[in-house]
Amino acid sequence: MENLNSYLVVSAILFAIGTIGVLTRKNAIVVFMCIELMLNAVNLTFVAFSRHLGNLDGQVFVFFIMTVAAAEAAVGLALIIAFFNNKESIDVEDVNLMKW
Amino acid sequence: MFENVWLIPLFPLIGFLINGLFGKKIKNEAVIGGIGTLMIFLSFLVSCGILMQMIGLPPEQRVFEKVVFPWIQCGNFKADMAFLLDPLSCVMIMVVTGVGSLIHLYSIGYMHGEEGYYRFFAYLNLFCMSMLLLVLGANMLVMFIGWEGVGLCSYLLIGYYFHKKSAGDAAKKAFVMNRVGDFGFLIGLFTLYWWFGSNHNIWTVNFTEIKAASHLLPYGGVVTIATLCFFVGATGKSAQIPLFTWLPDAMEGPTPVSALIHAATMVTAGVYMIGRMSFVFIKSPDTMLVVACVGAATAIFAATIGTAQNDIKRVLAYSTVSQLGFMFLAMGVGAFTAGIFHLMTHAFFKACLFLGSGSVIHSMHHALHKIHSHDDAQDMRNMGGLKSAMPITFLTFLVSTIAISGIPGFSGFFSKDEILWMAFSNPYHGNINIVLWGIGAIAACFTAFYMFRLVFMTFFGECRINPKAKSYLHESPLVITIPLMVLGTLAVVGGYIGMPKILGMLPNYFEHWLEPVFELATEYSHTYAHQGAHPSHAVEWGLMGLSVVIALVGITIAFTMYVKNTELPGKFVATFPALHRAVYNKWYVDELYDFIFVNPCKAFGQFLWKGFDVVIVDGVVNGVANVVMGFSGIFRYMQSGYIYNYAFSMALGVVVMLGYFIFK
Amino acid sequence: MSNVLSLTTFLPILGVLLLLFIPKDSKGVLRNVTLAVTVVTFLVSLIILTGFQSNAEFQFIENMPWIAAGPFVMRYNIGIDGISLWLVILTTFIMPIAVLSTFTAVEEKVKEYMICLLLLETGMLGAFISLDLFLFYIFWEVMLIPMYFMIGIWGGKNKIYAAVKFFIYTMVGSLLMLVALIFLYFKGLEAGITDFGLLQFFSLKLDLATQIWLFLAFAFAFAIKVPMFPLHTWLPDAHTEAPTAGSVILAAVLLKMGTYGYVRFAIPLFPEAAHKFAPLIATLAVIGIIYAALVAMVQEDVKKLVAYSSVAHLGFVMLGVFAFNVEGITGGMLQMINHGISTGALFLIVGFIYERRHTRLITDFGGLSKQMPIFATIFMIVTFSSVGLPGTNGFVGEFLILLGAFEGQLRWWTVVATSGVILSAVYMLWVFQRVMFGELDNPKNQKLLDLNAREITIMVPLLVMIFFMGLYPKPFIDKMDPAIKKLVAQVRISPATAQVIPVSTQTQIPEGHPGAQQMPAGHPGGATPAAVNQGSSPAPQQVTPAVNPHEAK
Amino acid sequence: MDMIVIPAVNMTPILPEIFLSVLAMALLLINVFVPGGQKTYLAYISFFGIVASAVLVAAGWGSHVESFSGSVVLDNFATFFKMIFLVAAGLAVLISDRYMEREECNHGELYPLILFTVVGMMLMASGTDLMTIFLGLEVMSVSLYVLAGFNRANKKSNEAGLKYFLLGAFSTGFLLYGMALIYGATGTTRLYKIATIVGQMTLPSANIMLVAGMLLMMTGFAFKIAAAPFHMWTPDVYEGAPTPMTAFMSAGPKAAGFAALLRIFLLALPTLQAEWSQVLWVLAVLTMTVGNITALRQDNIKRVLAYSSIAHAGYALVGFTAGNGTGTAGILFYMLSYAFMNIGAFAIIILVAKKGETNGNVSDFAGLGFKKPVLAVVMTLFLFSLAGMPPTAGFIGKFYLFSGAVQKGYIWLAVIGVLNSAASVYYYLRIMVYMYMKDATEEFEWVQVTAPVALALIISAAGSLIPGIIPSIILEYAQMAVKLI
Repeated sequence: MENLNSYLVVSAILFAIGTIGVLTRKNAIVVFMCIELMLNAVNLTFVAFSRHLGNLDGQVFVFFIMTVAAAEAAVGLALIIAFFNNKESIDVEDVNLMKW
Repeated sequence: MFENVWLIPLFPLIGFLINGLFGKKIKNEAVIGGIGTLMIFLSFLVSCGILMQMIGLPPEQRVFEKVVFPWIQCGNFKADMAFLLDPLSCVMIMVVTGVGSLIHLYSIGYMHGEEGYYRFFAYLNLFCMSMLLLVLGANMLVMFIGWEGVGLCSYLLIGYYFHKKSAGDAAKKAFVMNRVGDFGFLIGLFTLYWWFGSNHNIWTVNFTEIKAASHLLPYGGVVTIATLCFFVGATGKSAQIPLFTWLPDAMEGPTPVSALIHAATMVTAGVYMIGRMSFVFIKSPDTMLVVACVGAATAIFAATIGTAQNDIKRVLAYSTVSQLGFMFLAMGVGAFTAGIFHLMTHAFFKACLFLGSGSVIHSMHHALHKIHSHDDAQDMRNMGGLKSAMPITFLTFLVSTIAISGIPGFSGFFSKDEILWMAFSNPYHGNINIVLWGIGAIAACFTAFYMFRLVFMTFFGECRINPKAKSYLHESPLVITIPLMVLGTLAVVGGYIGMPKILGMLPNYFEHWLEPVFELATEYSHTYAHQGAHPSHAVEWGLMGLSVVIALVGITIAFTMYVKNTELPGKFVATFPALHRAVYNKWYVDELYDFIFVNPCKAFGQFLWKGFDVVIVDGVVNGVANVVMGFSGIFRYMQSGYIYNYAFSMALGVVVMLGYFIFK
Repeated sequence: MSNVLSLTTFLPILGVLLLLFIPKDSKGVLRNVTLAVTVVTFLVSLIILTGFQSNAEFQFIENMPWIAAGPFVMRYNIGIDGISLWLVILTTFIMPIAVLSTFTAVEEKVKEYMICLLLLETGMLGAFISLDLFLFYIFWEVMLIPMYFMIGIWGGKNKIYAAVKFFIYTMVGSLLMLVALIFLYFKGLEAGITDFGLLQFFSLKLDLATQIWLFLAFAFAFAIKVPMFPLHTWLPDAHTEAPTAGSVILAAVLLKMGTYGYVRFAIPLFPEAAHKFAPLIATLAVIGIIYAALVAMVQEDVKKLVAYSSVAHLGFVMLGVFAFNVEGITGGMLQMINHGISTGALFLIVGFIYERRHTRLITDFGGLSKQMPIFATIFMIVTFSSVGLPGTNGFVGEFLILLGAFEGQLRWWTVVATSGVILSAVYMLWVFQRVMFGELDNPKNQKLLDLNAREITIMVPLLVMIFFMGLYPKPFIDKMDPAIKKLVAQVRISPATAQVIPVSTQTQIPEGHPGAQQMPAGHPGGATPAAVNQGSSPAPQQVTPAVNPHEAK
Repeated sequence: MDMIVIPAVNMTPILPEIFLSVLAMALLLINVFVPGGQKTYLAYISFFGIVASAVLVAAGWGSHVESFSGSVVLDNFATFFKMIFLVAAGLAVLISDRYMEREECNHGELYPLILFTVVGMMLMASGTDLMTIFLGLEVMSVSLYVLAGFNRANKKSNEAGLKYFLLGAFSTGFLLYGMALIYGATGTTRLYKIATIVGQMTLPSANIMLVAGMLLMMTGFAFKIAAAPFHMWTPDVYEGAPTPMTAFMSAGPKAAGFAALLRIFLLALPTLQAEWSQVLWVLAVLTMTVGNITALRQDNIKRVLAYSSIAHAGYALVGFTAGNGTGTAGILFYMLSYAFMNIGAFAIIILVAKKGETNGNVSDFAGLGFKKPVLAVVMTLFLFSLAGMPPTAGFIGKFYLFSGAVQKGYIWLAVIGVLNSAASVYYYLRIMVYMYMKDATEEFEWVQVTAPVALALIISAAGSLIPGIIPSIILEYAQMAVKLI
């Protein structure tokens, strides 16, 4: 597959966008979405490699990642809700009780 | 009898232990004093026995070494607790135990009623033991025990009236100055030991062994260093320039102490030590010259100070310093016998003088106490005309004064004249001889002057004491006057055993007696002694006459100033105020030492502590801790609590890691 | 009695177990039990003393497997020779005294205090008897813990600072030593050494560069413990704040760990490096002597003064040890014991007056002699022992140190160090004068009681030792002599390095040599020209114990 | 055409995992029927479950069984780590009950969650495929997110959960990206195969994809073990999480992270050791230094121990940097001892703290030493063990870690390590200073030691002390465990 590099570059860009999103966004949900974006970038990488290498391990891996991401999403959203209950906010700037 | 030499120091030790441990419980002064005196007297008896036995032996067999027990033995080094008996130590033990016994006896009366009576006798016994160790020691280490031991006792006894600050200061000063000397002694010892060991594989500090090996020593060089170091030790102990200032202060101690320690025995240890090691000292002409010069300088220097002091004991103290200078002068010009001889005669007359002054003070104190006067019992300006009140004291005092002044027929004349003659005629120091002699002669003049000044001010003239007290003045009890009389007698006759040959009346027993000891030194000296013209008998007679004249001049001046024309001193002071002030204040030597050594030392110590130890040394330690703590603060506040900051740190970490490997 | 050494070491631990069952309010029982335990330990240690043969071998050896995992083999390997023997005895001897001194001084938390004391004893003894480097390190570190608590819990005003400083300062050094230890082990492993046993490492040949690094690490750790200038600042703090028994033990035993470490480990393990650093260490030792003396002189707190005097005394020990000859090291060893006794005694003395007056400022005292004559006598004896008066223990050690250093390569150092003898007299006598002499003008001092029977009992053994060691040090020297001779032989440097080493000292050969050269040729001193021709001072001679004229006779 | 063939799967390697999973699910069900206030029974059940599972794990010692076509293995290495996790979990369960009662959040789900975490960790230790390791990691992490935020009503706990979750997921992204790159570079996710393929490469260090994958994976695990600069979450999460969970988190997941790291790097990427040890060197130094130095100025005792936990990760990294038998055995030993001493210390913190996580400052320990001497002595033991003073397990562990570095020639690393140790002593001593050298400001009446906590303390104390005196009892096993990698 000649254009593996294109896939890799795209996924790398996606990953970077996700990372930068985590660093810059203030809304916890958006931050979480950015993380999802990173995971999806990884998925894309896996799939591209899998296709390129012609073995299925990568794709299997992707399934696991998606499952895990779903589980994480469940737990994560629950935590965010709990936080919202306490603070009436999901701004990560308000997550600052513990420092120093 | 020789085998029992260990008894000599043992008896005083027993006395010390009994009085020291149980004295407080005994309480009875007679018992305490009795034990103390008895013990040293027993030593005296043993010493006499030894002397008798030694006299009976031919001169070459008069050496005996007794090893009591092995003391330090380590590697190459070996020092036994061993005693050496030879004519020299024999003289010394006789002097120490003899004069010591008398002074103990005297103390029974003098110290009557003092608080800590037992303490005094314990210390006194301890001192005798140390002094005997010093003179009997067969090696430098045993000698050093005694050497420091007497320093300790001196400390204890000077500080006897410890509640007086001046006494404490004086005690400390004495010990520390002695320690300076000890420093020299030790370095000298090390040098000698090291030199013999490393060059000839003779690792020894034993006097006999060193003597046997002394032919290996070079002339000058390392010997000069070693002997100069030893001499530093001697200056400390024997109160020579530059370490003499402690001795006058040491008069804070009770008078018997001054008599025993600071006149008769301890302070002569330096002289004895040089005598003991004559065969080493003689190998260094330079050291000999230094010894002679220091001796002469001290003699004149102390004598000048002695002329202006008003405290009776201080005059005697400076006189002691001056006389010790004479002894060192003798040693320095190779007249070892003369030096030791003067040591002995000096012990007699100076002990007598001190005890006499003690008798006076005792009486004065008693009298002043009766009238509740706070006048100083030791100030000669408060005395005068005591000769009628205290005839025995006066007589013995006068005899001793004559002896010290060098009037023919008395012991001091023989010894001092011998020293001056040897200073003049010795074959070592070339042209300096005449200077040495001159200084000695002038010092002798001063001696005669200040001693008679003392006598005149104390015993002659009108009584300046508070009239009310006058009636209380009386002669001291027998226990005090007996020692005075014995010592007074010795001060007269003691000289006859060492009468100069030229007088021809008696053979010079003393010189013969010590000949085996100093034989070797004389032999060595031939190597470099110049064979200059031997001064004729006529010169010797002439000088002898001159020194008598000089003494008489001194006495006459004193008589003029303090008996005939008592305004003269005042006029003199008025004419030369600066000079008098300088002399009266001991040429400001104490102040000089304070300025040069003591104060800078304290200031430096303060600086090292507060400025260096706390600020720099510990500052670095705490500084490291503070820096770490500072970083802790920085790191701590990097922990902002915000998720994006944490994520940023992670991302940064990743980027740096990747970047490092990609762009490596 | 093959395991008497273990018995001695771990008896205090048994004592701790015993104490655990005693209720903490019965202070008297606690004290007496502890005293009994330490006394029994001392008695047991006497079995060691009497059974000890005067030879150079290690004795009472117990060697059992302990840890063997990975590359490491550690064994429970203990034993003593003449060098450690006396330190063991010193420890067991000091402990009952220290315990006795706490009877009235410590009223709070008695149980814990006693436990600390006993743990400390085990730690100290263990360090002295360990022949396994790892085991030694364990004990070395373990000692810190009870001492830390003693200073920190029962200390004075600034106790926490002092305790933490003491702990961390020591820890820094010893951890670096740990790294060196590990490194050494791997070096040994390459050379076929099978475990941490110290004796095997003596035969290990290391190149100079390695030796230097390892020596530095060891020396640093030990120098902190000694403590040598400029690593000493923890000591005055620790001493000042520690309770009396703590100070006594700290001074008497703990500091000896440092010097013992040099003698047992740093020097024989890395002889060439030790020779190379001898001038530096001697310089620091001498600076320590003078510096500490000057600083001690101006102290206002008696205890701090004694602490600084410790620095000076241990400077002497270091000087002697680094003379590398029998006299110097024997002197150093004796001085360790002496310092233990006399400085221990000084701290007890300070403790006595502190207990009475709750101050240690010199200016608060004066004239106590009048009120407390027995105390004054004892204080004076101890003072003079500390000053090194001949006839007391202090002299023998100090003298041999100076003698050894002088005949070794450290001649000029010795000259400077000897002046420390003067300074020690200055500061000790000055403080004695200010405390004991003068008018008894402070009303609070006028009601002071003299020492009671217990306090006298505490001091008597120390006084006996002061004089015994001063007048008859032979038994001490005889027992340690073979071991020291062996040590000296161990650190003897090979000729190749011998020529390198004295270079630094060559310029400082004193005037002795010109003197030797002036010597008339005819004198039977054949050895001299040879020594001179070597151009390196008589260095080769004094590392050769074979030449002993007294034995030859 | 193609029948789906169900491979014959050997279940023995994951028997303890299965057992614990079943037990956890059963507990979830049981929980429904246990009335509030009596959840203690769940604790007992799970504790005995953990013990039983430990027996199962122990029974596997010495065997070497691969299963699931080589994606899971049962070997001594895995067994050793599983024991560490079980110890951590067992102790955590023992100390949880009382705490949760006090904080009024003794929900029954706690215990199943702990068990699930253990299952995840066990998978990480025994996984030999990137996939299994990832799965294990996620099972562990997801459970831990919940555990960290378990005390819903407590704001701090809430925040801790959220923080841990967001950052954890973020790090998972890196981890996965790394795994993807490794997969891309080698074409497989099986560790053995990766090793073979990388071993056949002519110059693996020049393969940027491989190296980048390695580094990104390292990042992911570094987060779990709290290595700087991926450590920032640690103090906050440790502070906020319920204390027993902090204790558990500091011991279990950290060990699991090391298990996975060791497995991957030593098994799959030994040829790249020159590269990863460089990185680890830096990470070790940073981690030790940042952890120790920051801890010096903390007042909250949980934060002190959190930073100390970072520092300890650094020490373990020293052993990892060496990567030799001594160092890795040291890591194993250390992780086990660390579980004992750290959870022990947290147990005491739980006892001293009051409701609502108050009384959690270092100064609140003032006077403990003489009011509750036994507790204080035990705490002292833990602290000395953490500080690495002999004769405690902490010392032996550090000794082996640093020895590994020295053996490998990383002298300076060892030196930096010991200097850090020395600095660390300060904050451990500080706690002791308060316990013994300051007078109590309050009474310690509330400190009641219940039987489970006492048991936990006894186990922890024994575990911190005995291996310090006779280390062979554990070291031998650690040695055997690392031989198989």
